[in-house]
Amino acid sequence: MVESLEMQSDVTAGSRLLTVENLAIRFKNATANTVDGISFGVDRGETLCIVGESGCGKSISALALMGLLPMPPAEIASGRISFDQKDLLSLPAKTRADLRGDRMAMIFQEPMTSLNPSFRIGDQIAEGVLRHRAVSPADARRRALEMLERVKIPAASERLDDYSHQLSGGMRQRVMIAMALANDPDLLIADEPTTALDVTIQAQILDLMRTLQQETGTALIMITHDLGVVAEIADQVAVMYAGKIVEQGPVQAIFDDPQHPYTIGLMSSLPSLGERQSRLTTIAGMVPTIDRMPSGCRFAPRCPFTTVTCEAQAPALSAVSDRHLAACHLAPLENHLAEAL
Amino acid sequence: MRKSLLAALLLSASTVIAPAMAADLRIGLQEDPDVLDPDQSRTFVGRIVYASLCDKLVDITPDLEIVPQLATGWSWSDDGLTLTMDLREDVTFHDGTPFDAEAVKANIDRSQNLPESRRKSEVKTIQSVEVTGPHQVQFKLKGPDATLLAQFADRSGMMLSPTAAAAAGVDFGANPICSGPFKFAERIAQDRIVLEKFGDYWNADAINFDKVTFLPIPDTTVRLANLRSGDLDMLERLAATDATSVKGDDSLQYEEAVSLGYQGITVNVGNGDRANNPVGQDARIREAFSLALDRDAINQVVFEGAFAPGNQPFPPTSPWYDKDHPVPSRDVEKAKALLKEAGHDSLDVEVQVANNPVQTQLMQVVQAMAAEAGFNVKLKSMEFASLLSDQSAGDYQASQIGWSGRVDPDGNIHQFVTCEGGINDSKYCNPEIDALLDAARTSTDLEIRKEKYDAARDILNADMPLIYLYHVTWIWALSDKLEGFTPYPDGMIRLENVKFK
Amino acid sequence: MKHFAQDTILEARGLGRTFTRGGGLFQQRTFVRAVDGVDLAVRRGETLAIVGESGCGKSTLARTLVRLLEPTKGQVLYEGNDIAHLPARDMRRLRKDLQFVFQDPFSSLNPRMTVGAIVEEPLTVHTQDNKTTRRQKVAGLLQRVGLRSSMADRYPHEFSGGQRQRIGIARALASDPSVIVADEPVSALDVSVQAQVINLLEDLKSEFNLTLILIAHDLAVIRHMSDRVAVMYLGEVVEIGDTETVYGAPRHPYTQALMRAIPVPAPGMRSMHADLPGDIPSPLNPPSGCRFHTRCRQADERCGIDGPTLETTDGTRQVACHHWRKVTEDQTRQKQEPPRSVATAKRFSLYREWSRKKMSNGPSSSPVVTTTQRKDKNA
Amino acid sequence: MLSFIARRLAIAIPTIVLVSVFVFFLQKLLPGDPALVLAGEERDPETLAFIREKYHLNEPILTQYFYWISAMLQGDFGISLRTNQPVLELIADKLPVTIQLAVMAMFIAMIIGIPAGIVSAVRKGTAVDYAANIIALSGLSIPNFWLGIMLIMLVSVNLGWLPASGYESPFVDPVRSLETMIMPAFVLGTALAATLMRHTRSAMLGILRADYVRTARAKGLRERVVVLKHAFRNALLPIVTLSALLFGELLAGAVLTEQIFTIPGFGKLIVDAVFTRDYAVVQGVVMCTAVGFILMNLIADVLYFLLNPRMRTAL
Amino acid sequence: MSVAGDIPAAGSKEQPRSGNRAWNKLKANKSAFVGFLLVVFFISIAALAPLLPIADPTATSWGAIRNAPSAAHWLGTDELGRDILSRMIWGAQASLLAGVVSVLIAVSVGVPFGLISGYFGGWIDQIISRATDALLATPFLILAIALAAFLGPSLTNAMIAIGLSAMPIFIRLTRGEVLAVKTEDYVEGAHAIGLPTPIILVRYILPNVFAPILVQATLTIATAIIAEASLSFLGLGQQPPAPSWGSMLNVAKNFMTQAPWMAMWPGIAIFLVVLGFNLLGDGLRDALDPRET
Repeated sequence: MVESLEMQSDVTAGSRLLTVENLAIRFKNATANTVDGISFGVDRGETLCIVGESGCGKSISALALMGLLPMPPAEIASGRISFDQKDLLSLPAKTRADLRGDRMAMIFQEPMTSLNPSFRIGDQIAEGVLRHRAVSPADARRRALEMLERVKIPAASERLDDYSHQLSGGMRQRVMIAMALANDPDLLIADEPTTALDVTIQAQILDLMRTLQQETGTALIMITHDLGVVAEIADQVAVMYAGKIVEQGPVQAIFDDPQHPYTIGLMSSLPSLGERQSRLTTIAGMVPTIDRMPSGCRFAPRCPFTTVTCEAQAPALSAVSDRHLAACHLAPLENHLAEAL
Repeated sequence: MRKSLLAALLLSASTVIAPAMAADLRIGLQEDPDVLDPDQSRTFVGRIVYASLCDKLVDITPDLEIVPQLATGWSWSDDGLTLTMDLREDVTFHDGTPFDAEAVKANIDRSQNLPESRRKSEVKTIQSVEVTGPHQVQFKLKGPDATLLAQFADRSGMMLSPTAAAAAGVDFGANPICSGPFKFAERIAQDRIVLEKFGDYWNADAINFDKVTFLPIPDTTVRLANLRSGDLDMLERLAATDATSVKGDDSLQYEEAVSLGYQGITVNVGNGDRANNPVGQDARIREAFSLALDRDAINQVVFEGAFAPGNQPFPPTSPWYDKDHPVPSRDVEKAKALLKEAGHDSLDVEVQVANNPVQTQLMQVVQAMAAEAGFNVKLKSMEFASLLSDQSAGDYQASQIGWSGRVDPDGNIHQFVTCEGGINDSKYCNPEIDALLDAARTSTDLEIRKEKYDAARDILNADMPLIYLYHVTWIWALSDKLEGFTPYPDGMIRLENVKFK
Repeated sequence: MKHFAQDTILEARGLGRTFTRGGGLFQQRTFVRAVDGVDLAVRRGETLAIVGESGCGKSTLARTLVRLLEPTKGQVLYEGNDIAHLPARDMRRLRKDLQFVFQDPFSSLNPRMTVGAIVEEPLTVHTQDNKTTRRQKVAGLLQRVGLRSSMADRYPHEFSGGQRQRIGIARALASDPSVIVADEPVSALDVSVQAQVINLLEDLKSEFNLTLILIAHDLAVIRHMSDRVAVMYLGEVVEIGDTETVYGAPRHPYTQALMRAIPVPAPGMRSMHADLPGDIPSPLNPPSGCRFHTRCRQADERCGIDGPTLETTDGTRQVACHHWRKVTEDQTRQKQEPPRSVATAKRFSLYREWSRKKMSNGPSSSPVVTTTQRKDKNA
Repeated sequence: MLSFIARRLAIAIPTIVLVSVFVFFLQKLLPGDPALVLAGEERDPETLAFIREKYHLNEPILTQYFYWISAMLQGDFGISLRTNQPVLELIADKLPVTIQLAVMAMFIAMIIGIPAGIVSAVRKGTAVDYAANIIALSGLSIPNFWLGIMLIMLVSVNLGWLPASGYESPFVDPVRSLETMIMPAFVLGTALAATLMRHTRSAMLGILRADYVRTARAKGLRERVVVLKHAFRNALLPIVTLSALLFGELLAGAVLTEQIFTIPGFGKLIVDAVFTRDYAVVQGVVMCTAVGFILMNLIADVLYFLLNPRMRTAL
Repeated sequence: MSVAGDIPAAGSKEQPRSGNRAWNKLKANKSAFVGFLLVVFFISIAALAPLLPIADPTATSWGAIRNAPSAAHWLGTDELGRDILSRMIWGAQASLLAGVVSVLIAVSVGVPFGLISGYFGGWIDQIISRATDALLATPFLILAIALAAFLGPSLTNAMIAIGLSAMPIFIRLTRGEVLAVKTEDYVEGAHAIGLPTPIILVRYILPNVFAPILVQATLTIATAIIAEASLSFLGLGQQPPAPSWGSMLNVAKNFMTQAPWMAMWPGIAIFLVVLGFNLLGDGLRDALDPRET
């Protein structure tokens, strides 16, 4: 696996597809930004996983990338999103819609509800093709069939005229993937695509996504809360907490050398499949709500290592090593805390 | 001239349609008539339709004189037990059946013997009908009956085609066949009754319409609006409160006639236990109640002065009215005195009233006036159907009710106050009155009859089982296009000689 | 490996629950055998996990065990007495001993009752305590699950998911039960909160000498919490045994596939090829014979005709597969994260130490915690 | 499908039987002796007795019910006590009128209510939404009969644009028919439009939040297509079902409107019949409206069935 | 020891109770607040009618019949010279009473039936449901007219008639809500702790179906006020001389041309009070909806 990923990076290396700079999203009447100045980039063919617990702003960021964030009540408070050298936020809505489903596509968490129950799935796939390509309906339908076959739906030609409720959850997610990839997008955003699925089906879908990504060279942003999924599919990882990216870097670095106390806490909270621990280490407290957002480091109230500085000043995301960034005043911990102890 | 919007557009689009051809008359009625069978029907409004549909043996003049219609002449035997009638010879029914003496016999037989007949009481004095010639009949009576001719001027005198009646039986009303100026075309319940001109009518020259449509429109405002917009050519029973506005409208004509009927308060004086109360038992209290009312003011307040205040079963304009007992003017002091005399300073009275706006308005005025004399009137408003059954069962103290009126005075009084009177809900019983009224109905001498009625009035005015209040005035509003309409006190619409200008 | 007193506290014998669907307007009447002939013995004091994918009947089994659902066949023995056919009144009395914790912390608490009233209710029903005593007990229970007793006057919607789950646990504890059935108690929670609740459950279990029946789909959680595990597939138990044995060397092909599919939070640990093809068949129309045979690589003709029953293989482990002998154990390997670098390991231990320290010092807002003796299981 | 309808009908039968019981006993409880009303002003005792005999009015109520229901089962609805017309004939006369009124009202309601509901859902929280809601609530709050009276005053009496009352069959004189019906249809339609608007709005609001609408947007579809195709297609299901139910209510609900505009439909027939104690008509018409209502419920179910692929493909 | 990790950091700040929360949401909802004000306004004038310096609503004056609005009679006089303003104010009593009492009747009869039908199911549900269907299939106003005619025209009887006619709505609504609530985990939880059925019905089911019933009741008050007006309009409601808006309209329609104000005011008043209840009901629906925050 590692080999194949490297091979792929070679092919497309250095070609930046998407850059997000200092993106902040705020909801009407909120006292703090829900997403607070996040920056990251995705290269062509690369997989970025954004990981975090519910309410950390990862899904909202993804919707903002797609231009699907309902505005109002949400608004982009600041930042830049450039996609393929285009400044997305300054594009007129129509032009953004032209990109959507064509150059950038998205799939969602709930395969059960993400397909329109009133239309046949073939038509739903073909619709996106017709919207963006000058093809005949028959060609679009042919493309839909081809896509269903690519996502390995058995008896695809018969399934073309099915309604979504006739499919299982896994099959629906395959259809969603087919729909998203029908126009060969440069970027696919997947928002918790496997969370609602059973573990064996989850493995199938992840497998499929990876295979298709290798075939098409599509860049992938995967939103997830599941570190297992991250470990399996990511090239790059961004860990989000309370609207901020707290740590960011290549997957290996994040897992082997986590820097931010939140990342460490998250990993500690997971029951191990290895040796049985007597107790799980936890992260105390809970995620702050938007109206009680701490002014300094947003993780400070829950962090075991909080200092006065942490409460006063939000740490910037700074490099720990090449491409590995962490937003902690005390990173790396062992250096700072050795003295404190 | 108001025209409906779309119709106006249509008219302007097409060329002018010959206005002369529009000999269709549209009449707005206050209610939907009941069954269109003169032997079975019972509503006032039905009679308005019959006036154009069914000729009667005799008719009345606006002055209530009996005049020939299908009968050309008649004579009474000296004993008053035989009425010989000569019949018109040029009459056929709408179905072509000729009208003759046999037809009359058959009709009387039907009125007497059809189980569903509502006419039985009206013709019950007839012993038999003898056909004395092709166009002459003799009515043999069980006893003298002065009211008979007047009955023949109404539904009992309406002649139905005997063939049709025999064939249809009780369902005659679905397709009534008479001999009137118009024949039945169609009926859509609650919507319209359409009559068409009967070509072979004996008096066809006097008829100027090809078609008459009766449209029941209960709401007076809407009925008037339809007249104003030209959707109706005339309407009956204009609300008294609209009289001024119609009189002031140049495009409308106003016609009125004081009716034969009356409105009043029937007091339960002997109908079961509920009669056992001061009002039911003490005539002085009833008189006090009557004196507490200002009948003119009632007329002004409720009917804008359009109706006729009254204190007898006949309106003051009627020849039968007893001028010795004029409409009393209000005397609250005397009313109080009478009440005191009867042992009361104040008294509770429950009066039931039909729950329509006009009658309740009337009774609220009465309530306010009576209060000043010490009567604490409680109104019990109820649906007409319930009111009737309570009244008939004696489950009431006093009841506001009226009578549509009959041509013969007997019809307005006999059955209400004689001991065995069919509609004597008051259950007033006085042998003296019975004697007087029986005598009045058997004599054909008008003078004698008048004397008897006056004598009865003297007693009844003192006993006062019914407190008469006023007499409805029939009001018609007509388009100014019409001419030749004559108002009759019976409220009918006779279309002879009525025409568009 | 821990050994418990070997007496059985709760036992299912041939337990089955069939749902009748339709017969309504739109459907033909259909029968779903959500649980079909399950034999299961729960030992006193153990944690037994029931695992399986959605629709396998694990929740139905859990409910049927404590008769929240009426079984349609078979028996449930509690302390040797059949409770499946107990009169409703007697069953109500027995509920003191058999408690349930629900999955969804948002819907399992009556939104119109205060938290105090919710926790108090089992005391009202099952004890003779007076109001004051009950109030005191409620306060103690709330503190025990990590809430402040002053929170008793609040309503459930004022609490976070983790707190609600604590309230649900407090309610279950109130009547001093001997068995708690927890249906996916942590699956609706975020990872960090999930760990808190898992710890709480484990503490309480030892403190109150509970027997815990745990329904879950998260294999890592089960691995962490349970002593024995029963794997279900389409209404049937396919494998049951000590957790270590089942995880270490699963025998049933389905268990094996399940184990292989577990995502491991370490890059490159899971085999990237999903080896269990196809979908779970509809429980409306389960396959004949072995219900797993449509997806099983080992399946032969016999599997389609003849359903296997649970056989004891080694020790106490039971497997329902005709071919368990052929299925080699070494196909699966113990999943384990790779060892951490020294610096990283230090960071993790620092985190653990500092967390513990911070908590025992207590944040300013933390309640006065009753210090209860805790028996460390593995100590 | 057929078996579904059959099952649905099987449920309707006990309902109809119960309606018949309600209707019969309820109006038997009505005070007032119909014989008195029917006998005419004179109330001749012989006639009274005859009428009581003829219409079984003096027999035990259960016997009367038995007479009625057994005749009904043979298709004999009896005759109007008032006009002697067969009730079935009356119903046949009035039904088209009421249906025409209901259809027109429904049409008006739909062309106002549905677009307004869509717009206000799409523009949720804006002035447009606010205004549409207030107007809809006003439409619901205006007493029908008062609006009718006011319109007659304004449009017919003062402006003289439209006839104040009456009815003409569209097959005889379509223009006149439209003229007479447009006002009452409007009066009925306003309240319905409000109901439809509110339901459309809430259905659309729910659906616009649905994941598949987001999916449609993610495909880059134009907002118009997203709203009108993806969202509205799904909102149609509850809207059509509701419309069928509303239509069923309209059949019986036009009581006062028909009264005010003097439209010879079911509503007027039944109110007049109640007041004149025309038992056979009350029974016949209420049974008929109830069956109509139940039928529309059935149609609503069938439409739900036909429009919903989930149901359709379940067979 | 797992300590109260996830207690809100600022635990001192008390969160509002659910009742307060609903009230705050209601206040924040402008249109609902307008509705609330309208309802309060009409309720207070109805309640204060005896204290207000207005003419006797039944005092007739033959000299001032159907006078147009003037300084003496702000809203004009009616067909008996009575002051319309004071009749409007006293009439508010009848309308509001009719609305509220009839809904109370409908709720107190309908909700228990709905509870029983929904909770127990089976044949009892079948019977109640079929009877409800049958009542619903009978046109509301016809049912009300027939009942009112049966009981005899009076305000009380109109309220009973409207209440009974509106009852099936509440049976059906309650039944549906109970069916939904019945499957909630917390009801299963109530079984799990061994609560007896009556307690489950009263403490678990009823409070949780209360909100939609309250909303429906508020909206039904609006319907009932119109129904009372309709019955009075047909002469089956409030009896003379006591005023009610519907009976005022009943009379007024005869004087549409001569005295249009007689019909204007009661119509507007009905409209406003019904609008008030509708707005309030809508607002309550939003405020009590746990999903809308």
